[in-house]
Amino acid sequence: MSDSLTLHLEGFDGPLDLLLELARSQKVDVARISILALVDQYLEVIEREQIRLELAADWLVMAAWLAWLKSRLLLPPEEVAGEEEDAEAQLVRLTERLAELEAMRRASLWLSRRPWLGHDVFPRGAPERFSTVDRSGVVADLPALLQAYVGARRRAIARRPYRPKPRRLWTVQEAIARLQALVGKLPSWQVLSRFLPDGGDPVERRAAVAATLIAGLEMAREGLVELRQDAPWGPIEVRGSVDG
Amino acid sequence: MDEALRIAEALVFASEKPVTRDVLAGVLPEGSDVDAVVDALVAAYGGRGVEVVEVAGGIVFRTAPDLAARLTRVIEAPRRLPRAAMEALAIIAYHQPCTRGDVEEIRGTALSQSSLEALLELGLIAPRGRRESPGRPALWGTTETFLEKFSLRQLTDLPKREELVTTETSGLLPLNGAP
Amino acid sequence: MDEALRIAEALVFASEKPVTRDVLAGVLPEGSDVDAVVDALVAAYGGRGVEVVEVAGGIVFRTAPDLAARLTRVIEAPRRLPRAAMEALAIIAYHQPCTRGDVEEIRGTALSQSSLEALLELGLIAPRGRRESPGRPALWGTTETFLEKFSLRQLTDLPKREELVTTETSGLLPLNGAP
Repeated sequence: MSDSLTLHLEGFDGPLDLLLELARSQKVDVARISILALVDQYLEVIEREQIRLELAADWLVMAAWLAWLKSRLLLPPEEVAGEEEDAEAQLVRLTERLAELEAMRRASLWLSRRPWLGHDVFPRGAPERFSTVDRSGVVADLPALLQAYVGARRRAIARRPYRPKPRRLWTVQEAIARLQALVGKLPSWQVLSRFLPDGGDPVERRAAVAATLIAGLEMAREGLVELRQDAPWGPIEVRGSVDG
Repeated sequence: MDEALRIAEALVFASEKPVTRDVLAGVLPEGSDVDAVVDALVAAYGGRGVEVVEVAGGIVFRTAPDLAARLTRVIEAPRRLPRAAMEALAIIAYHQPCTRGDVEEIRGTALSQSSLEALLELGLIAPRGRRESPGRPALWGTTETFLEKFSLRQLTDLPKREELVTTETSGLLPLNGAP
Repeated sequence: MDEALRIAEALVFASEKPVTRDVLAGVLPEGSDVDAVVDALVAAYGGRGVEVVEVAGGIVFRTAPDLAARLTRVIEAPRRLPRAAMEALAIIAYHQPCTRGDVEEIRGTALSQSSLEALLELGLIAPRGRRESPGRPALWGTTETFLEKFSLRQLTDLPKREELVTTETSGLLPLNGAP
């Protein structure tokens, strides 16, 4: 049988593959093959075949190891007393490995002869699903909403360059114009602070107070209004000049 | 069971698309009467859990409609709102009624039409008239659905703006009116 | 046709994946005998173009194996796995969880990346953690899809190792039949 085997190393998946094939050619259980015969066959094949150099390493390592194994097995037991066990153990190990590979190869073949899904048997081509996914809802949790609000505000602030709030400061000229417009219609004494413009923040209000006071003083100097203050820190009152 | 019928049954079962009578004819044994086979198949599945139906140019198996309705489970998979939409919603909730421009002003970035549309589609916001300013932009406010979804009895259940954003922060922002 | 049987037929027929008896029990009317319903379903489809088979822990409809040649005229079959990949798969099935190194040790040769990738791509194997040894190599095992692919009910349907080894050696590898 071995003579009729045409072996091409590249057709084998490594030295173990070849060894298994050679063992099979002995037509016995892998556990009972003759390792000596196996080694001879292997070495013969290696010598006969033209091995591509890049593929050679594995094959040659195996060949060297088998040659060593054979030499140990051929020597009379007493001459290899120290190494005998080693060689025996390795022999057992090789046999086990071949048996395992053989078993796995059978398993592989067994599997490939099963009815394959997609080759021998087919599933439903257009399966139906009985669940419909409702994506119309929305995850609504309040913390997320609030975080979004805070996040948006913070980000916007961080991005915005610092810009002092524009102030609307009441000028003396504006205060004079306002006083002139109003005071003529009010002949009796009025508290000066009533002539302040509406609104504004505290700073703007203080500016308006100052401007209105200066406007009152300026107009009093020109004789357009009269001012009086009954007590220190008391309200300042104003009225149109009796002469004017 | 007749061989042609077995083949037709297997093919219609395994095919991803409806099986046309032409395709069936190519697979059935020589000399089969395709129409008769189809009729036999339809008959074989009459009153069963699945039935044979003719759809767009071919035949397919379909679950019997009464069972399909019974077996169908609706799985709710609510979406998370994208960040931009969530922020827009929060701003509208706090500053309503407000325009898209207001939202952009507050977020400090443009708001895509799709974000606004997503909120509209979900029924979370609704138009609240127009602002009488140039361009008469639409005003937006939140809806009853918004309250329901977020488990709020009323808008005032939302924490106050000042509680969320510090005063110095809000001082920098030209914002009018509290919720 | 009995209502429980119609429901079981509809559910299993519609599904591409095996339906477990537990799932079936959940949809059948109160007090149904699930095993009896499954038996009735298997019997109803005996000898037909499609049949009920037990695979990967559940039941599922498959086309009858004898019709494969006809069906592949119109239904495209994926490529078969190359020998190296098949052997690697068999080794992983029997030695799981095992590393790529284990597979190479048993085959006595390096396992090509493409073989491993083919198995992964088909979903036949999946990572099963790492071995706590130098390099912490990934461990591999077979999947549910593996069971489905080869029409196995469970891993124990694989022939025992002894059955594989003790079979008489010959070039033709006589194999004992399927379970």
